[in-house]
Amino acid sequence: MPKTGGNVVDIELTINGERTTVEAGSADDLATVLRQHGYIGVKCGCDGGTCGASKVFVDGEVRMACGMEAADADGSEIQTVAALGTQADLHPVQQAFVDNFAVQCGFCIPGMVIQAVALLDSNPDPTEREVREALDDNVCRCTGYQKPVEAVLDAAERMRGEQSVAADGGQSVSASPRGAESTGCCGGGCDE
Amino acid sequence: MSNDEETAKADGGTASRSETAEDERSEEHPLEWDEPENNDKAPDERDSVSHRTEKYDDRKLVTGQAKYTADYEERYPDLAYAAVVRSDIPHGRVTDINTSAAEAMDGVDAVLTPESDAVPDAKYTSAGQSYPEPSPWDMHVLNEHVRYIGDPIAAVAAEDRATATAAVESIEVSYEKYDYVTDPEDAFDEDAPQLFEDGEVENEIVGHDYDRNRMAHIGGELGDVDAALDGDTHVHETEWETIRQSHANVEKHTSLAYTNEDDRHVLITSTQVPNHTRRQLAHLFDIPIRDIRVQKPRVGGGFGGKQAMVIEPIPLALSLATDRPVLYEASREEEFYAMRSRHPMKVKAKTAVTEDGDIKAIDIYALSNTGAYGSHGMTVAGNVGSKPMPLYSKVPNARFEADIVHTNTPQTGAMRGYGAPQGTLALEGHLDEVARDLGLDPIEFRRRHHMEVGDLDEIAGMMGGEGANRRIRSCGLDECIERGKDAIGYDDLEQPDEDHLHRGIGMALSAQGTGVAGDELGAAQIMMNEDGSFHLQVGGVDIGTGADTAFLQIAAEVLGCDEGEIIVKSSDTDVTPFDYGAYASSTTYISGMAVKKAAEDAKERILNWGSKLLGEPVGDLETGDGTVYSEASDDSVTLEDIGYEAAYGDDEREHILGKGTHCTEESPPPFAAQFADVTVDETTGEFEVQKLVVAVDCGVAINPGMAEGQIEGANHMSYEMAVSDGITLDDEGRAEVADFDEYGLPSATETPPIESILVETHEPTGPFGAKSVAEVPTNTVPPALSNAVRDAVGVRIREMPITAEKIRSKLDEREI
Amino acid sequence: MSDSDRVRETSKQPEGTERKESDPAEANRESETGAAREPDRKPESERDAITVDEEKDDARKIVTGEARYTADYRDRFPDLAHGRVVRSNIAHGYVESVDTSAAEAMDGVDAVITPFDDVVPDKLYSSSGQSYPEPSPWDLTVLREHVRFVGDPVAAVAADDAETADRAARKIEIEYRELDAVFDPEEALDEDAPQLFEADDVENKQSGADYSRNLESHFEGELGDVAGAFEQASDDERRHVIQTEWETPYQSHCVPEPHTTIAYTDEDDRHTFITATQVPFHTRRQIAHLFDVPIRDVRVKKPRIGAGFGSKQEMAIEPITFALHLAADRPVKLEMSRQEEFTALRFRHPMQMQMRTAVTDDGDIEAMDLYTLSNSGAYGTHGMTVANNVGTKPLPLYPRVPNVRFSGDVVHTNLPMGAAMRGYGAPQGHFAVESHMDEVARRLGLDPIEFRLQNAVREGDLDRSVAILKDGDRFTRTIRSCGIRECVERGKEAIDYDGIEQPDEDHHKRGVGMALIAQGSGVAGKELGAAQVQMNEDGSFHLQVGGVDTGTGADTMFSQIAAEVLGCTPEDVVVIAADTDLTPFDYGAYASSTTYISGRAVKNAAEDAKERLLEWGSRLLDEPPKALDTGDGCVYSEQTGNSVSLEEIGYEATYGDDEREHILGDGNHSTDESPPPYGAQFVDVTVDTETGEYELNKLVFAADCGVAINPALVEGQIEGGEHMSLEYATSGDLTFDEEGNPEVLGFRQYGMPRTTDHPEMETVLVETHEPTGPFGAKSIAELPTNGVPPALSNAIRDAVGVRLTELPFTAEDVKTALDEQSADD
Amino acid sequence: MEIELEINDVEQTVDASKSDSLLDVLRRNGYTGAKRGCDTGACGFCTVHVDGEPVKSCVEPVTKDQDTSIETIEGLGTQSDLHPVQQAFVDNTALQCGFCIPGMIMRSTALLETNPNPTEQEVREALSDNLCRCTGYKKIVEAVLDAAERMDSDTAVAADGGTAVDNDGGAAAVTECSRTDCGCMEGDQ
Repeated sequence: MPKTGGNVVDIELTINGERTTVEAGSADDLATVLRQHGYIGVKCGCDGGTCGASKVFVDGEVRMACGMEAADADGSEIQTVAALGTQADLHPVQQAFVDNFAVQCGFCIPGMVIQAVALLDSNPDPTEREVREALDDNVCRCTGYQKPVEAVLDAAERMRGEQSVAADGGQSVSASPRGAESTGCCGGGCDE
Repeated sequence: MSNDEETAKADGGTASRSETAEDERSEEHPLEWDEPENNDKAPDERDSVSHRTEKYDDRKLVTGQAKYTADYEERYPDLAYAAVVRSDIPHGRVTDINTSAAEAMDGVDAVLTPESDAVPDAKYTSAGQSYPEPSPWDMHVLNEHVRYIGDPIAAVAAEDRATATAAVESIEVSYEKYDYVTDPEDAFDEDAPQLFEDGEVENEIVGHDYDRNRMAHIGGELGDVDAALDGDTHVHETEWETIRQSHANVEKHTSLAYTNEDDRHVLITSTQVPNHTRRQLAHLFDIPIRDIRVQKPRVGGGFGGKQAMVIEPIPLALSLATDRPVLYEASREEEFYAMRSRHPMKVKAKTAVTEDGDIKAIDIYALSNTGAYGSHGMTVAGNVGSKPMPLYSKVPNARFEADIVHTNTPQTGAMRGYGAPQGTLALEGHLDEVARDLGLDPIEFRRRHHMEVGDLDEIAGMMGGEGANRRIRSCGLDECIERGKDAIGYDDLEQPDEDHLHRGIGMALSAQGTGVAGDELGAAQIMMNEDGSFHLQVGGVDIGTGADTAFLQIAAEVLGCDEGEIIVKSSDTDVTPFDYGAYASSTTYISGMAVKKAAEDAKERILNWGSKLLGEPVGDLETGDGTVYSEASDDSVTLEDIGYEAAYGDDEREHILGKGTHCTEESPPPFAAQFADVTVDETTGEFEVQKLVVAVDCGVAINPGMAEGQIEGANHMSYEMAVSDGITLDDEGRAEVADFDEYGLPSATETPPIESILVETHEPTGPFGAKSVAEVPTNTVPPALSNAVRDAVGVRIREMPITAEKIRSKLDEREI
Repeated sequence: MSDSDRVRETSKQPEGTERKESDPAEANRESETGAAREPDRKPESERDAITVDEEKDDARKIVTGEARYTADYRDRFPDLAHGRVVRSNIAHGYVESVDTSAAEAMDGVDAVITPFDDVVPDKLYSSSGQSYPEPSPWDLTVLREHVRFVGDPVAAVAADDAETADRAARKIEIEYRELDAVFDPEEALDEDAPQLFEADDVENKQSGADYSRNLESHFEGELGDVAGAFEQASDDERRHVIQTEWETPYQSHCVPEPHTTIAYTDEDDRHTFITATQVPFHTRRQIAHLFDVPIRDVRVKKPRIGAGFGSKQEMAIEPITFALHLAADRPVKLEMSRQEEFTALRFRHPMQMQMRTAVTDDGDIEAMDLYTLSNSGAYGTHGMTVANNVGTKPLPLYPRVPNVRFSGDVVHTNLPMGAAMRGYGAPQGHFAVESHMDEVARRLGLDPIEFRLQNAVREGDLDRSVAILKDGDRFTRTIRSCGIRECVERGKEAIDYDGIEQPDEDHHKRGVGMALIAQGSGVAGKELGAAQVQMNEDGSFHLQVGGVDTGTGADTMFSQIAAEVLGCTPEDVVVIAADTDLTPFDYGAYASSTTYISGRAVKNAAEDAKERLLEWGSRLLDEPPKALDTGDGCVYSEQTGNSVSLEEIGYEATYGDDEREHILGDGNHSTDESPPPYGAQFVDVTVDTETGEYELNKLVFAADCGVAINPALVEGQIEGGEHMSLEYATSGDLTFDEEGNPEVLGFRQYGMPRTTDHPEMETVLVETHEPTGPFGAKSIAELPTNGVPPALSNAIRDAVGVRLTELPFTAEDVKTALDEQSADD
Repeated sequence: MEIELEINDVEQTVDASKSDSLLDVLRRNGYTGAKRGCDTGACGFCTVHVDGEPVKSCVEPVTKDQDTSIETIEGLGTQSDLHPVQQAFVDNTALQCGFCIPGMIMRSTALLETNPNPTEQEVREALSDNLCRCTGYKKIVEAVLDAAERMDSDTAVAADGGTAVDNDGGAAAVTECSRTDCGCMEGDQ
């Protein structure tokens, strides 16, 4: 049951490939609505489109969901971080973030991952500068951006299939606490 | 440390270096630590520690499945949402709160004011420190006497966020306005508006003088500083100023409070200190400690901002009033004006140095602006001296004093570095200036004085009493400097081709502590499952640093199993043993050692069972590779076999358990050498930092990947202190920053590349040789960058942030 | 010589077992049995938290409806799916095909599973919920291709709501190839009978198994020379050989809360079960085995549960729920219907028993021979061990009998599964033994009570019959506490044994019957409990214990034991129990082990923490720890009268200036001991000789359970146990048609006694001190389940002279017996 | 379809299908105090009051309950302020697993409403449709008789929800009984 303000409107969305009609307050932002429907990977770090933690794909474009009215997304196709990989079968960008220790508190990471995926989609071989520019409106308070930038560059290499790391999923990392899922870097995502 | 002891020190506590006392101190602080053999492992003997083990929650984090406090929303169908009415005047008394419109609104469940029964009227401090807190009890949950723009006055719970916000907006507050003061120097004046009446505050702190808005005065001296200053020496004096920095946690302060069917008052909350929060809430609400449960889920960054119990009392009061779960998630705007920030300070540094470059005395004074309330005021100011000054433990005479003053400005509190950044700026900027004045190499000048292994650090004890003296048993400063120089290219710096561009390198050293000496406690329990896996329960708090993973590695190293065989459960006061919490860089050192002890306790039982099954004496056995094996016979038995035998065997059975608790008087310093490479445009004053290098000695890094992450993140925060305005205030003390857009948090493009270097030493008092790492790299960029600018264009910026305008105006001054 | 020395001498340790010397827990226990010092033994005046009617810690949430049972967690799972099981409607056969297409096509159906799906394990396992390796055959699969009774699960559905799940389940079509079935255990033993299992259909086979004869297990044991004793008796007219036969029916547990499980996988990848179980840790192990996941990745949480009585020792529905969860990829709740409870879950094993004794004219029993034929139903869970208890629980009432034999066969039929049920074979065994003893006395003209007391157990006796089926003497036990004579005396008084008046009407005859009862306290040598105690800075404690409260009040009892040791109030002990991620290990709530084993682990953990309390007390009071004790929320000195509160110690230990410590305690308990609690059941009955109808006037149960930690809860256990025993004697039975279809589908057809069916009940607690138990406690929960059938049989015999031997006793049975009696006359 | 009814004095509109029982609807809406034991009206665990009458909600089609007033166990007392019947169950240790208790208490309050001073036999008869597997009914019957005493003889006890009760099983509450012939002191022995 939505916890919303304003008039309730029905919004048609395709979220991570699943068509659904959601109830939302007319004034609700998209992040609130997605979170109410269980897509908690969409984080709210500010109150309106400045920190980047709520980034999702809306019809293929990266948008900060908290800075967008849900009603404006009517009819669109949304992809959240949940659509990328699973814990046992990470997207190569996610895998690279894990392997490069680019994650500390992790609150900004879903938005960061979405932005990185978008970048590598349009620019599979970015320079460090281009990575930094792409992540410029993603606020991170833990990492100093050093390892996230390295992770995105690493992911780019993996996805281009240029490095042996891509094949064995992060050679420098010892056995993961969850076992050996990290072998096989991207569960097929490499081909994208 | 208790406040009484602190009082003694304030009354002119001095110490002297008498040779006769040295022997006694050596006994008290032996160089040779009675270290268990298994604590010191050569790198090739380490199976788990100092490996780059994957952070155990990373997969959840990158897939968005990790749950932070607000993500528990869906579990509570009848959840109500909180919002808070805050003072919009800097100083005054609330004369009336008109809540009728709010109460009449549909969907409003409760409106609380300072008068409401559900709102405690006890005084408290939000500090989140140990008991009794070294912070004054000067706060109320909701306030009639408001002291800054942001003081909470009333709170609302409603069916949804929008209604809660609308209800808050409908509440009309009338005030009697008082005079206010926002500048700390003005506030110190006897005629300044007074924030607290004498006697109004409980648990007062040493040196308080509320007539002059002083919440505390502290000081300590080693040797005779005045005599040294009067002697035949060069006396330098410099003054430095630091910004009001925001923690800017990406996850806002968020708490969810409810009472479950077992009558347990539960808080799921984004906190660094579950056990202190439990105790403070019990005090405030007059509920037995045993009836409160504080659970820390994933936390989106703390940095000290969540050491304070900033918001928890409000959702708890609302939950008690409405009899339903209540979620309070601060707004980003509130984060900037109503939560906590780093104390802005003015710090004076004075030294007496001989012609030859021997430092005879260091004298530091800090004036700290604690804002409207006093939490962490005294202790943060103490660290301005007690963290950086011990770097130069060979200096015979040292003095530190500080005044901590209230103003009608937002509240300050604990923040990563905890006074050390302010002190490090002053001292490391000052020494650089002295070296350059005397024509000495700034690095060599420091090398002559800095700490070494074997030193008895009496400066740390200068304020804490002799008990706080410490023996230095690990120190990698030299190597930090060397490797830092290499990495930054110190000796082959090339100047840019353009004449108006000048390149320079600045350096700064830093030391921190590892936990609060003599005021920490961590505990852990381990249970073995029959398949040879383990459950680890530990009070220690992972706020995103990877502490849980470090615990797993430490336990795995002892138990001889893979980290994946251990399930960690941490930071839940109903389940996990006690812990002081994640502050003062204590987690690896204190909680990690408790984990190690618990694991060793369990290992003793495991070896016992191994002995029974292998028929060999315990002394011949060791754990490793998921087995107990005999070095004598090469036989082995798996942990799984032992688990099944212990649980289901025919003879006696036992659930293999281990427990460990750790406290210590030790707090060994980790060290850092920071380098900044800057290019300054002398025509505009604009500058660009090409690179930051920071080399850190944190003992043995339990997980180098995570340690690097700590260093880089801290350096980023430190860089912000050097180049950003922080939270600026208007004349009334109103924060001019309401969102990230307006706050100068350096973005990915604005942040220079940061190279982190780990210099391994072995600290015998730490788990497997570890010291802390999280804070020390927060301290160093402001002085290093100030020094680099000085190196590049010869001007000195002492007031943070360093800006093009300031450089330009200094350059202009110089030309005139 | 101390008691412990004596014990060891008389119990003759087998060669080479140095075990007791190397076992600190044992050594500790034995030193405590020493006469000189028994810290466990507290006179009533010194007890603070034990033997007090402490309010049950969940009572308030139960009466306000706030207590959460498994199904009440539904609101925590917005996407919860509801499960439904499709069960065999034939008694024996093979599933040829399962057509799920119609079900799968329905809106709102999330998953349909059959034995042919990958997600459904095809491993063999036992659902028994016993320790490892289970003393039960692995003969089950989660869903079954080979169905062996009407009710065997074949397929399952998960859907968005229960109604959809129901409709979908009905749309699943199953084709069978039917096989011949057998329903009578004696016929099943025939070589030509339909065979339920091929030998390789079963792993972990039990002793004496012969599946070609449907024999799951055969066992026998003997003390002395039984054949010789009977031979001697048959040749001697001063000696008598008396043989009797007895028969018992299926009994349903009638658990108030049907079996219910929620299975989900949380964001930490932990496979989590919120489930109504008596055995969280065994369930975790069994699930891990079955689904091939590491034990460490499985979490089993027991919320409040609506009683178990043994049926929730079984991992009956958890695997299906988990398979549905894996298939549907969302949380799934599976909740049994009452009909499934009565037809497809678990029951008390029906049995036929023969009892033979050789007795002298003077009433000395010289030999006993007991045989049982147990109908295990379609599968073998608990088959052997329940049948074992038919002898090993009641025979130790008479440990002085020199020649004893006990044997049994456990047989499969195409009927529902026998399993663990409160009493666990002892109700059947007591019916045979205690009715037999009564019959012997009456035939010999002896007073039935005096005859039994003449032969009955006494403190100090060496009991070998409890271990009659075991090799060696390890489990031979010395009886260290025995209040059986006081139970009889006070029971007689309460029932007014000597003052019974006959009714005025001639056709109404009144009689009193008695039965002696014994049980155990845990499975000797096969138990483990563990606990941890954490002190909070305000002097309160958190207690983490694996022990399982199934509604009995065990959590309350734990807090009382901990409080007694720590010197605080039970309210100051916050109990967290039975969650495999949080609490230490425990074998679970069965075999009457919780107070004795888990309670003792709690005591050990509390004592471990107390040692630290005294150390801190010593520091603060400046007196040696041994001068100190805990009490009234303090550590106090008996010498100086000084004291320091636990709160002060808590704050000092946590925040003090010198060294600090989180005061923790841990404790483990395992033992070879299983001391019997004793009881005497009395029944006062009036029989109408014209109709055979009878009315129970009063039940009296006198119990020796050692020291009752919480007398009110103990009385509750006794009254509830008698209720179940009353049902067994008078009204409970399952019947089946000739094709094995169940005829009892719900409470309406099943004779569970209601308020109005219950006679007056009086409970007498006889305190003894059991030195091996926590504060002298033994078990109580099962003991009173055993007494009413023999006591009622004896009472009817007393009233009208006829002997009823088949449970339950109906008016027709009495009438028929009376008619036969008058025909004989 | 939508059904309007009053649950514990709060007017509500609930979604329901024609086949839903009252119990289905109550539990789905968070009133989980009423338990599901048989779905055939045979065990009494789901007993609630509909317009003051005890009803087995598992066999009550919710469509029958349009515009009725329902009272469930949640509508009686709270843990810190129990209804006297609840208090009597607690004080008499009249519960073990507790699954039957909400139904048992709702049935008992209905009884005491119509018959404030029942005999033991009347209590037994009133509860004869409510099964219990743990207690043998003895302490339950005693609890209801005790509650009757409390509610009937001394309103002070009823009014304050039995706060005077101490740990010893509730005997203290009846010490306020002023009658000499009621036999309430027997529980004390």
